Amino acid sequence: MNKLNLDEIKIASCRKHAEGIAVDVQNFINLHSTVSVERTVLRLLGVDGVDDFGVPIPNKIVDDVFKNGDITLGVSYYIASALKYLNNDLDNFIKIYIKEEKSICDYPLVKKEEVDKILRTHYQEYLSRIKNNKHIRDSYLSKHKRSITDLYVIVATGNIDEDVTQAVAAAKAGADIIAVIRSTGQSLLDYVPYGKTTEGFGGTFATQENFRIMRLALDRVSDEEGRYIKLVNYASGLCMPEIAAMGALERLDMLLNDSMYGIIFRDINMQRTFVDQYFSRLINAYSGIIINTGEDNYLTTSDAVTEAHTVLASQFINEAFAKKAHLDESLMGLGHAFEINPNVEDSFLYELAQAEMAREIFPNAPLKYMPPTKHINGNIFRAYQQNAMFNMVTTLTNQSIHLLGMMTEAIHTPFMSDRFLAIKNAKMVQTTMKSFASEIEFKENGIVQKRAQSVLDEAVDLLKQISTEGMFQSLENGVFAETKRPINGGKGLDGVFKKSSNYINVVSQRMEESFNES
Amino acid sequence: MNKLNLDEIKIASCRKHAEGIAVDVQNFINLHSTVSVERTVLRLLGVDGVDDFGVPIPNKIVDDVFKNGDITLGVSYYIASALKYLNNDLDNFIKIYIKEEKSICDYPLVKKEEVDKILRTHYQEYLSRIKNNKHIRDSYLSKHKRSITDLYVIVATGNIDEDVTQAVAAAKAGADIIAVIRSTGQSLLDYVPYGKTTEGFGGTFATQENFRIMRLALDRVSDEEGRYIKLVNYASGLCMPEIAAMGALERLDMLLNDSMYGIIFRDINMQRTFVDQYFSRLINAYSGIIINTGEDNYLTTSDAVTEAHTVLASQFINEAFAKKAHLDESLMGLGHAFEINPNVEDSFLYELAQAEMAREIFPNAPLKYMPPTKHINGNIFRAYQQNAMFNMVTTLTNQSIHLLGMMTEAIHTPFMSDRFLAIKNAKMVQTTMKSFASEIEFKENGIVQKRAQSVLDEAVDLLKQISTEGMFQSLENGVFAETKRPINGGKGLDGVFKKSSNYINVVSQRMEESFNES
Amino acid sequence: MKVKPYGDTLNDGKIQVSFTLPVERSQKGIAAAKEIAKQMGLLDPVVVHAEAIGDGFSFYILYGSLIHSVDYDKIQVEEITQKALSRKEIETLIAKEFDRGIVFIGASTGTDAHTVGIDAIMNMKGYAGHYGLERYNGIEAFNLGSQVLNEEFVKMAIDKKADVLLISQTVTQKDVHLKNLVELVELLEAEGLRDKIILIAGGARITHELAKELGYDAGFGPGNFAEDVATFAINELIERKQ
Amino acid sequence: MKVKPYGDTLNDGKIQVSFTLPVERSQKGIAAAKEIAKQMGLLDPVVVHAEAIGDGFSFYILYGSLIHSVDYDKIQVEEITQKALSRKEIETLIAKEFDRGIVFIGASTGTDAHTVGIDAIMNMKGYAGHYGLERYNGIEAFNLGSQVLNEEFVKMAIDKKADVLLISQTVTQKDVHLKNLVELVELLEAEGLRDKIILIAGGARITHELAKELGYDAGFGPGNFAEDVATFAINELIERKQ
Ligand code: B12
Ligand code: B12
Ligand SMILES: Cc1ncc(COP(=O)(O)O)c(C=O)c1O
Ligand SMILES: Cc1ncc(COP(=O)(O)O)c(C=O)c1O
Repeated sequence: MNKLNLDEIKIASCRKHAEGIAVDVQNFINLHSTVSVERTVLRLLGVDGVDDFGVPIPNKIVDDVFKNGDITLGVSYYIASALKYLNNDLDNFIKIYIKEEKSICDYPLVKKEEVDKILRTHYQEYLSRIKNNKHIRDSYLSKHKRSITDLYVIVATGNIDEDVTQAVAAAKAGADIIAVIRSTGQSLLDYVPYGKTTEGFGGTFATQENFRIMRLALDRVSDEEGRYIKLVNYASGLCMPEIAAMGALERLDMLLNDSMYGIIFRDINMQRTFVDQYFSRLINAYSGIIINTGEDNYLTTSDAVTEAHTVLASQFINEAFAKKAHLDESLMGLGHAFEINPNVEDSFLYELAQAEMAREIFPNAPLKYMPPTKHINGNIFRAYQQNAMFNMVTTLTNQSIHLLGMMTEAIHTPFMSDRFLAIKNAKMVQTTMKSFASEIEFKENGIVQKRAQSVLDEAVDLLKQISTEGMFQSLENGVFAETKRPINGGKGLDGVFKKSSNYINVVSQRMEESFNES
Repeated sequence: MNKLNLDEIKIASCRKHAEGIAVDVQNFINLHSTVSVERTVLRLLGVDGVDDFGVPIPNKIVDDVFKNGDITLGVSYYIASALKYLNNDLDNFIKIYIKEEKSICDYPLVKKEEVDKILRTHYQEYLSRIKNNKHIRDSYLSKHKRSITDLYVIVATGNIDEDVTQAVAAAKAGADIIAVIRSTGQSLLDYVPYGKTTEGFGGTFATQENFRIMRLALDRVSDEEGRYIKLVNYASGLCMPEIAAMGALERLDMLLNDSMYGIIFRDINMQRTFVDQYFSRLINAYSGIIINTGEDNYLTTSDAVTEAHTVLASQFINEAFAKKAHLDESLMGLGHAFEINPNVEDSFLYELAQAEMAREIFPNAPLKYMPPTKHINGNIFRAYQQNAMFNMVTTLTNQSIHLLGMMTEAIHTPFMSDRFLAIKNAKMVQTTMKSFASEIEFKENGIVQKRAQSVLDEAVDLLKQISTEGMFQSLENGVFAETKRPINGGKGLDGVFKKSSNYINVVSQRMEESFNES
Repeated sequence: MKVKPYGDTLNDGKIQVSFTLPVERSQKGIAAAKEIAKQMGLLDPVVVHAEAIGDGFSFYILYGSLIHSVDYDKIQVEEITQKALSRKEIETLIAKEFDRGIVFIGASTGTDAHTVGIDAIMNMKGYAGHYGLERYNGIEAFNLGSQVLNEEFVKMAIDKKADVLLISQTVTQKDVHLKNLVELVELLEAEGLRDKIILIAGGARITHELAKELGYDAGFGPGNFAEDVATFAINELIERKQ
Repeated sequence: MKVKPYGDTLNDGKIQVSFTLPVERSQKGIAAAKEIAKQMGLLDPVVVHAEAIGDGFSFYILYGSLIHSVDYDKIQVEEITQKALSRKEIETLIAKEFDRGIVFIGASTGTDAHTVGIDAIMNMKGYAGHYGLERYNGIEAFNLGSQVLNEEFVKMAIDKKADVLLISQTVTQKDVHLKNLVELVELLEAEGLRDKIILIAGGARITHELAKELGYDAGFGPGNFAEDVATFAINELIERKQ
């Protein structure tokens, strides 16, 4: 695939700069942990449930250690200590912990060497459940025919039962991927709500039980339709690794998982979310969950013509981050978007150039391509056309994860009929233009080729600049989405801590090992 | 322009066969005239108006000659005779003719040599009015910037005043061409209604006064918008040449003008309409009016994949007919259409191939490209998308007369908003894909090239077959639109007659002369 | 069961509306659009799009929650409930019940020039994979084509001793089809023929309900093919025999 | 003047409607859709499209003639009628009327993370060719960004001695914006601040009418820019001085 005549040397140079940037951040990450990382460890040991005030036990324990113990050792120490004392009976420990007012720090602390030994059976149970999920997914995928492009739609009623109704209808109409949008504001919560929920705003709370309910419904449709319907949720936010763990346990297939999104669009502290991201991506890598990155969002605040290179630069960085977390290319759902103002002459050619460029630069990544949103207005007919043009670009450039545009994008979260019509729109393009991609060539040095080349040129420069200034400083300067975020600002910084030299995270340790084995 | 690698020899062979077919039919035409031709002569001499029963005077006179005189001489004889007797006072003649019950055949018949002399001042007045219209149009066109593709919309309220409202709004929204659809059934009337009308079904009666009213309104918008807004009406039918004459007098810019449409879709007798067509096209040629042919309609009854070649074959035949009537290539608005079922895989590529093929084979003709109609259903969103895809093909292949598809095609004649949205749809494609045509090349021997080549191959065969069997026989066999029409069936045959050796038609004579002069 | 429009939650009543108003696009126009929506029974209508589409005309798109609902259990439909037989079954039935061919005459009448619909029902090759009546053993099918005047049509019906008349009407602008369909019934009654034949209308905007209202025995819209019509007609003929 | 929707003829009342019903696609569903349309005041509604869109759900598109009309002359709009001044004019006005800088504080409040709207109004570079308030001489503009809790916002207002508060709300699902906007008014009243400041809301679904209802001084929707807001606010401040 080389329709654009892109310069391989420049692409390599982008990768080199991105790797430098990622190494730098990874050095920071390696020295730190967060409350969310620790809660995730607990979850993967089997700690779950809420106390009488609705506080999740993982939060209760980590806060407890934060206050009464030495969190820099990692929560593994403390839970191991408690379990040792209680004959390794986790259920009993939790029961006691909820009832009695006793701190987890009150149990005699075990030695470092003991921690993993005590916890092994616990995390192994959960990690094998995750591996088992991976096998189930793989067997589904190998059983059923797969398409180059998966159609992705969102459900967002706020009520998991209604979401199921919506999702099932969408799957039957032809959707391949269902994403359950979270309630607005959830990503700022420093805990994950518990249990089934039916009240959310512009989305449904991401809870493990909701994941389970939806997965069950989708498995049923998958069997009926003879297609594996993938399930997506959102990890980015203050609970990134916890949601990754829950997703792994409930066989989600994709997770929106991007620190940069959290930093820029949710004002989450960058130190916090970089550390969280590393662990969450490690879990995703372990579980075979595709991550979706959010560079597409940059173009909702920045101009899609002049700032297209920021998307590409960010994709390179996200690729480098992902590699550090052992994510295989096949799990890197790098994001980009169709967001140029349709009043711009030849904008379709620019979109085509940019999409083809992403496809050629990341040939093995399941690219996530986002529909027009910013330049959609209340004219639903116009929006339907814009979405058709977007669908065409996907068909012309073989995008992998194709997020369907809704004609009511500027109005409300999708109605069932909006989604149905969106699927039909994409299907019509896929049918009528089936072989279009292989039928056409772009003129040598034409508008399409030049556009892609110039975006690549600008990306090289930007990556070079970021690698010089460092990632933290660059975010402070607002290189992405024209949004500046201070290194010590935003939400969640108080949940970050420097690891002691004795720090243990039994789960990440085991996962890292497993990657080194294979 | 050679994106399709079409075989020039095959194209030439099509032209040769078509010329043979046209010569054959022209031989028949030359020997015949019709009541409508004769009425047209009267109109271009200045005979107009209706009697007290609403019968148009041209009809009254020609019927009179049919009954009481020798129509095979041509009506020119009779009107000349009457005028000579009445000192060349046409108004007076008409006044008398309406009042008194005297036949035009009662005036002493003049000699053949006298006819043209007597009538010259009369037809010269009207022919110079036509020439003047041509100049006005030319000066409008040279004054204002012109686009490669003209956007064409229809108005069809049945009421000329409402039509004006609709047309003005459409022009202001960006339409370049306004067609006033006729009331259903008008083409079967063997007379042209008279005066302003406000009651039609699915269209507005084509009358000279209605033409004038609309032309006036559009001239006003043309001035305001700095674009010449072209006006279209429909000639095909039993009054083909009369409407051509009226169109010429009221400065219409295009006329739907195709015998084959009348034969197949209106069941008009083929002898009648071939003769009528020749004279009407002569008038169009003289007036600089672009004809629109109707082969696009074939695909509403026939399959657009298997019968695409019938459209191409018919275009060649219509081109040959047009040449016989002295129409310049720049006035040949040959028709074709985007009518493939969108369920057909790669149908967009076929459409593209066919449209590009027409463009390359008739490089100087202002091709009329018709939107999807047959496979539009009541889903207005789906229709809006189909129209967007159609608009793309035009933008990719530089069609000239681009008839906009309506999202309510399967429902009603267009509302004002339907038309507005259709124009916006086309404009968005034109803007966003401005240079797309010149940016892409088709793969050598790919689906697009092969499709065009195979349609051309089939057209060669079909034309050869028609030239062997003859046009009349072929129509009896149903070669077009899968519709069979007997040579002596259909409407209007009783209005056809063999010309006497003394036959005179002063107008066609003068027009033929003028073409030979230039 | 009360039924309401559905957006994404049961009984949310969500609907979409669009229309043009003969006023300039303005705050006042938007308010008028909202006011109209309220009269339609929309709670909290939102004008999501307002655009000038010509001097003195503006186009509006609205969403809102409808207060109305229908009692679904009480909905009655004039519907042809017989399941269509297959061509073979119909042919067998005719052979069993009649010792003659059944005569169907069809046309697109009045000034209507649309033949694709009637052809779909009658012509040999049929439509969308359903063969037309011409291919049925035991049926004599005469397709007169389009623009057939009612008078001509009735004459043919008499000449051919038709059992079943099939009338296709596509153009509905200004209700021309109603006038034309009713006129045919009157002509047939005048000729004393109405009770002797089965009278069936069809077309894109024809429903069984409408056809019954106009005095026809049945009406068939899109999605119906030769089997449907033949099943109805043959069963009706058998019933009338008795 | 009575005003009715317009298709292609004055007062034809033509409108388009679409909705989903929680029933299977069937003749009964179509009849129910028609029945609902009749309740909305549609004369002769026609279901032009009916499609199954999920088990137990079907989608309908209808056209029909609305019987309702509005008296256009009687329509009242809560509208900001002042014509917006230019940036220069506003700056001159401030210089003339005040001997201090006017303090604007803006944010997208609650859990709302949409900043493009408030940025459009406030940021230096502005939007669609209209510079934002930060660029205005005589105006001190503080843009707090998004997800600002009402409590924080009020605190900032006090700290900075704000003259004008600008609140952007984009997410309107389940009416979260209403709750959030009203809460702010209550907080300001509790602090005794409400009368001391000019309170302005904005966003894609905010109208002046709605904002007034909620206790705001003004509301601005799409198509409004810094000039519009500044003109209103400065004039209001001048008025209140008197
Ligand atoms: C093809 C077509 C034409 C062709 C017709 C060719 C031909 N030989 O038939 C041509 C190009 C000639 C044409 C011309 C015109 N057309 Co036309 N045409 C169409 C089109 C695109 C498709 C119709 C069609 O073939 N459908 C496919 C068939 C299979 O469907 P169907 O007819 O519904 O038939 C099915 C059922 O209804 C049923 N059925 C039908 N008849 C019968 C009869 C019986 C007895 C039974 C049992 C069943 C049955 O069975 C069929 C199979 O399921 C429609 C738009 C659209 N997409 O619907 C416009 C449309 C029907 N045309 C329209 C108009 C206005 C015209 C013109 C009058 C325009 C003009 N003024 O010039 C002209 C003149 C025609 C006239 N006087 O009748 C309008 C009608 C508007 C209205 N509601 O009144 C439409 C809707 C387009 C529009 N939006 O303006 N047209
Ligand atoms: C960009 C965008 C985003 C970006 C925001 C980035 C950012 N930093 O702002 C991102 C990707 C982060 C995002 C996220 C979400 N979004 Co969002 N988003 C949009 C989008 C595409 C465009 C909004 C926009 O920027 N418009 C352009 C600006 C200039 O317009 P404006 O805000 O109307 O502003 C103008 C006027 O209103 C006025 N104005 C605005 N504010 C103010 C204030 C004052 C004081 C004044 C005077 C004037 C004023 O002036 C401006 C200029 O004229 C819309 C869809 C659409 N096309 O409208 C969805 C949309 C707004 N988002 C939506 C949703 C649901 C979300 C999420 C909640 C989804 C989720 N659950 O994950 C998330 C979370 C956000 C949250 N909690 O708030 C929904 C809202 C539905 C509803 N009606 O409630 C929409 C409509 C999409 C949809 N159909 O689902 N989104
Ligand atoms: C990478 C990424 N993560 C998460 C989200 C959603 O986050 P929230 O739930 O905070 O709206 C998005 C939204 O588009 C995203 O792109
Ligand atoms: C060539 C041609 N002439 C005439 C017409 C319209 O004819 P009528 O007025 O008979 O519907 C058409 C319709 O599409 C056409 O294609």
